Amino acid sequence: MKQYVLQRFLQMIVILFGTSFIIFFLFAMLPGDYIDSNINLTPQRAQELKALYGLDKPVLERYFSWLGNALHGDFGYSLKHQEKVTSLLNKYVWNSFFVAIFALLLTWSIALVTGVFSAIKQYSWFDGFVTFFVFAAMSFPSFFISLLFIKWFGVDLQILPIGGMIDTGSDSTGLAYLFEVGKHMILPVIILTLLSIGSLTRYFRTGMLEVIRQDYIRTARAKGLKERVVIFKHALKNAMLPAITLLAFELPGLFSGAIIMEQIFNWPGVGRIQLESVSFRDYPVLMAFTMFLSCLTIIGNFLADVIYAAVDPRIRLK
Amino acid sequence: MEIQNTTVNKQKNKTMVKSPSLWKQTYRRLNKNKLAMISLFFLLFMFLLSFVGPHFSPYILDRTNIADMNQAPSAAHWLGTDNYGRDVLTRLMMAGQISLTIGIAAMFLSIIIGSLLGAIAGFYRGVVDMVIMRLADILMSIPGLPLLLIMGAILSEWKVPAEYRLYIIMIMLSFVGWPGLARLVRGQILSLKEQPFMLATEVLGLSDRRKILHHLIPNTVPLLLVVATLNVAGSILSESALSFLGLGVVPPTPSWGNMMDAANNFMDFRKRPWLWIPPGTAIFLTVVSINLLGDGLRDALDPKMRR
Amino acid sequence: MSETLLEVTDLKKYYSSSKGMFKKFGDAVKAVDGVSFTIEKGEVFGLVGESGSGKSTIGKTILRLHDKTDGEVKYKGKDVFSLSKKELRHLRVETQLVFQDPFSSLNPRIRVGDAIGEAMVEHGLVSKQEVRERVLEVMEKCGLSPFHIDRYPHEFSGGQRQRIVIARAMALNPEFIVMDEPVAALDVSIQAQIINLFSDLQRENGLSYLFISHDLSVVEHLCTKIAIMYLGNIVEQASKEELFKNPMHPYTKALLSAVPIPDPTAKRERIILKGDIPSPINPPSGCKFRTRCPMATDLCAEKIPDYHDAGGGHFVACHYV
Amino acid sequence: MNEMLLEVNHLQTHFYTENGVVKAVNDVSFAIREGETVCIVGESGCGKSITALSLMQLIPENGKVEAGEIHFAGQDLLRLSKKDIRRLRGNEIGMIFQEPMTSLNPVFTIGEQMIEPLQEHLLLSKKDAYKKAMALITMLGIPNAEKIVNLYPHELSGGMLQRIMIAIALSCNPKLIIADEPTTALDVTIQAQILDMLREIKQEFNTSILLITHDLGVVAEMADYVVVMYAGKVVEEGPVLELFANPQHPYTKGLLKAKPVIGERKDRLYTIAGQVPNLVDLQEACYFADRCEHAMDICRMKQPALTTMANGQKAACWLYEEGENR
Repeated sequence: MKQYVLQRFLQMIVILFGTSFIIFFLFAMLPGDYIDSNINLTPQRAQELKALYGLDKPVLERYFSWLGNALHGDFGYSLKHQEKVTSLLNKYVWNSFFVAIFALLLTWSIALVTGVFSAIKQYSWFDGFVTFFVFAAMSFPSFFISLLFIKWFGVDLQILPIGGMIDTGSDSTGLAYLFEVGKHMILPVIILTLLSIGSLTRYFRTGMLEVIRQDYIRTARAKGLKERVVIFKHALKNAMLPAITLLAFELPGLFSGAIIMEQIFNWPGVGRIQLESVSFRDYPVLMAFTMFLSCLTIIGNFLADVIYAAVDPRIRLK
Repeated sequence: MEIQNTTVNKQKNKTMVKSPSLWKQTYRRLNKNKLAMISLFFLLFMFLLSFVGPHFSPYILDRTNIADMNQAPSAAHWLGTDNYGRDVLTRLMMAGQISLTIGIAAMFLSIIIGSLLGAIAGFYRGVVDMVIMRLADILMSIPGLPLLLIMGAILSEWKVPAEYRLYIIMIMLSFVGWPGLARLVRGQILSLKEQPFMLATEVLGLSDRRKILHHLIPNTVPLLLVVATLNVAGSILSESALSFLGLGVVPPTPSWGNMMDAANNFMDFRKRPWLWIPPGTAIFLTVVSINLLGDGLRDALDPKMRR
Repeated sequence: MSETLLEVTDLKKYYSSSKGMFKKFGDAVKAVDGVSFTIEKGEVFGLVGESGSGKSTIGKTILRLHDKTDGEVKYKGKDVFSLSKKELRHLRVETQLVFQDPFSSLNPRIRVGDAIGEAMVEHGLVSKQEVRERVLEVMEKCGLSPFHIDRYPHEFSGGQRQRIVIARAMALNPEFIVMDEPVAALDVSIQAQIINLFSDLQRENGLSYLFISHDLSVVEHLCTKIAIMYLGNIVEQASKEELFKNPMHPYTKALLSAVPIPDPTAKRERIILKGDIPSPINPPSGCKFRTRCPMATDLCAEKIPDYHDAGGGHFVACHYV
Repeated sequence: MNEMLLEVNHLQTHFYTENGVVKAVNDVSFAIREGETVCIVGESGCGKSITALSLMQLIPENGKVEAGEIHFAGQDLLRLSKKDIRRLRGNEIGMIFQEPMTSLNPVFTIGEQMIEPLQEHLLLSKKDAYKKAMALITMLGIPNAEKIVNLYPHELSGGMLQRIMIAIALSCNPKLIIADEPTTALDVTIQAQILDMLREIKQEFNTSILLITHDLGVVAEMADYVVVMYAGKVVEEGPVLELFANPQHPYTKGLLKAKPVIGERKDRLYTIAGQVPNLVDLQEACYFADRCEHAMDICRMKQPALTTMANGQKAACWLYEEGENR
């Protein structure tokens, strides 16, 4: 078991470096940079600035210098916001995190309940409804559903605020502030939940269906256990084991911010910063942020394997 | 010496009839699935609407005419007109052409790259397998949308003319799509190679070429077909998201995605829903039909594949 | 004396059980741990053993379906593991393998006729035009009706599929067939049909079989020479009459007494072995059977019994016999 | 003779598949007395396992017990409420299945799975249940029970797991044990151990056993009374000695002759031609007609009833319809 973890850890390191190289290489392909987009600079002033930021050195060299300071925690300097990238991200990432964590909790609880029950009551009207709902949720373009919800709840019914984190111009603090942000968060959370609930429900449903057909479920029934115990103790634990690893895959999603949702709701999250830095060609931010997300994904994969090995006795004791 | 079906059964004794090809049997099973058939017909309708529809529409795509700007849906303009006076329905049909073509083209590219690399990794194992799979791991660890954003930015940097932009978007989508596919195909090849009937091809002394063409690929095609269908749905969604953010298909070429950014200015959004609701609905209905068709196809092809 | 078709000397096959980069050889699974036997032309050699005895591994290794760890396999005097590519192709025509599970040994997506005829065309034994003719002929010989030729495997029962697998092997008219538990998955009435088919084919074409099974009653009916295996080694080997009339190794005796006889009146001295089959990763020291053997002594734990001829070609590996 | 424990009359269990209704169990009747071992023998697809599962009403999703009565200790199981049937399972009737490796839940320890019926039916506390479980394990001849109780199923061998299944089935001292091909997946020497254990249990607890198998050797070793099934119907039944000495139905005769037996030298095995008919929409006929040497016209038109012979054996065959003994 320890040997498996070690091996996976080494693999993770290799992938981390590979990813960082490819991301950096992608950026190097971008002709021009923040300085070029600033047209009122004289050519040779621009040249000086580039030298200052080391943008004129060959790609490989720039990669290693970037890697060098990245390992020391210095991810470069946001040219647009004139502040360190890490502090910039730190300011905005938590706004995205709150929405994402609520959406995660909502998605997982609903998906678990609907998935499990639609598997138990297969071919019932409930199962039919859930299957239809799953297909619809998986097929909705994220921006379309956001716009529709804003139209229905924000514009037509006017019961929910539709933009920003707080009402424009309000300076409420403490509890009132929290309450206000909560109101503003309702629509984004619902939309994020709807977007991710489809595949997760289907995953739980298929998992349960497969487990219910196993021999040990028949043995449990043959032992005279209550149907409730058979389903929620024997079947559920087996169906949930692989699901735990899925939790680890959600890790990047918590911090990546929903770019489109934040754009439509102009929610001051890290997703908008990302979009903004694309149009302003503020590459250090984009570079650092994409690298940050990739690391989270890789760590997520690694955690998923380790958790699964620890949780499933068949692997843990090998 | 041996009767296929004993007289005890009511079924008549099948003589020299050639049993229908597996594909016919699959189609027959698919036919029984009403939902999948409805989706199939809807998709055909969408194709006709997008590729044939524009010829029947009285309005030429790009001709702006300020006179009838921003008209609500009327007899003349079934879906009204936009703020350049262009007929929304015609633009919707043209946009359909673009979005569907990109979706399918991106799928084909991903399938070709993915299954080729997956098959090579799965069949020849060793270093080749390690390299391809690590590359796939790396690409899959870069989150999809940010990667597309970056590539979209590269596109606008290089000031790529509109029509070439389409092809590059296809390449971008397949660049993000192929790793997942390669891993699926590799997994399928590995599990097939463990099957006794593949061991039999070794015992019979069949050549590698024959093993791959006659035994491995026919058994991988069902999975590929289902994955391809679902991949088209994914590509359409990604393309429309990119275009909505202005990084995918850029006006004047219409795409369901960029038609939606009409909703970005508040006036159009509140007053003229016919500008952005039809393209959104078109994407949704097309994608839902593709997903339903893909699911129906999976059951029809191989009931065991019910993942 | 008929000429020797196959000669296996001290064959070993170890699997390393630890996956991943740090392959250690210490805890290797000793699936086959030094096995020797010969098969004459026209003989049916029975290889009997319980799960984990390594009998299937031997079957696959002598056909060079995977590599060996040690020892030597000679087919018609030539070492199988040093054949050139061309010679190996020729070996593939002469030797065939029949599997245990009829449901997974046929490619589900090609018609039965193609499955049988494919190898013939590939090896150039017959032209594309006559292949259908030749396939019908082989199918007839294996008890399949002509109108089965264009059907798909999923349209057949287990017994019929096994006939198709046999027809596929017979199509190249081989001389030597390895059968890995060919009838274990079939019901008794179908099993009898297939066993009779094996005897007919052997008689008509002068075939030689390596018949691998865990069912002693089937082996007694079909085989001319029988070897009993336990945890990677042959513990006893003799002609059929000799082995059943005068079993010497305690494991063989226990095996014979454990097979249920369909006669309620049969009174038999019953030897019930205690304990389970040990794990092949670290088998017991000395004689591997000592942990379950009713007459095991300290000597058995110290020294590995040597595999000696107890008279008239009746080989046995036990200190006390 | 001790009185009747279980009586099954005209049991019908049907399955609803895409290509039609499959009459897996088609009007099956038999009885089990106290302390008696009854063997249902037949080839795959003859409905023997479905019969056993019907008794416990553990039929898979697309199946249903259509008709018939199952009298067990004075009550008809088919008329019992769901709760009562559940209280009976694992308590008065214990069950053992064919695949020990998959019959136990891989993510719970052996102990956790053994105490469940004890707590459910005998209302024992966790501590007492564990003590009883360990006692059961030791009683069945498995060493160091305290260690076994904390192991997971994948850490034990097939033979060991099957003994645990027997321990679970025995835990509430049931009147009847149903064993569905308990040794088919095991090696011959391990099978001998398990069969030996079942015989001891019968001696010690006077438990009746319903043994489902396809192996006539196992039937000869274990059975007091034998029921032979073919394509969902009972074709012959009778005490074990008479049935083996003088089989009546051509199918039983065929089975006995087709199986190679150690010591009996034959150069060609007797074979029953053809194969089991497709169970979907079967005609009114004797289902064995096409494979039977003595098939007469009547066999292809009408289904023979189960007639009782002079010595108490029963067979469903037109050869014996008039009651004389061929």
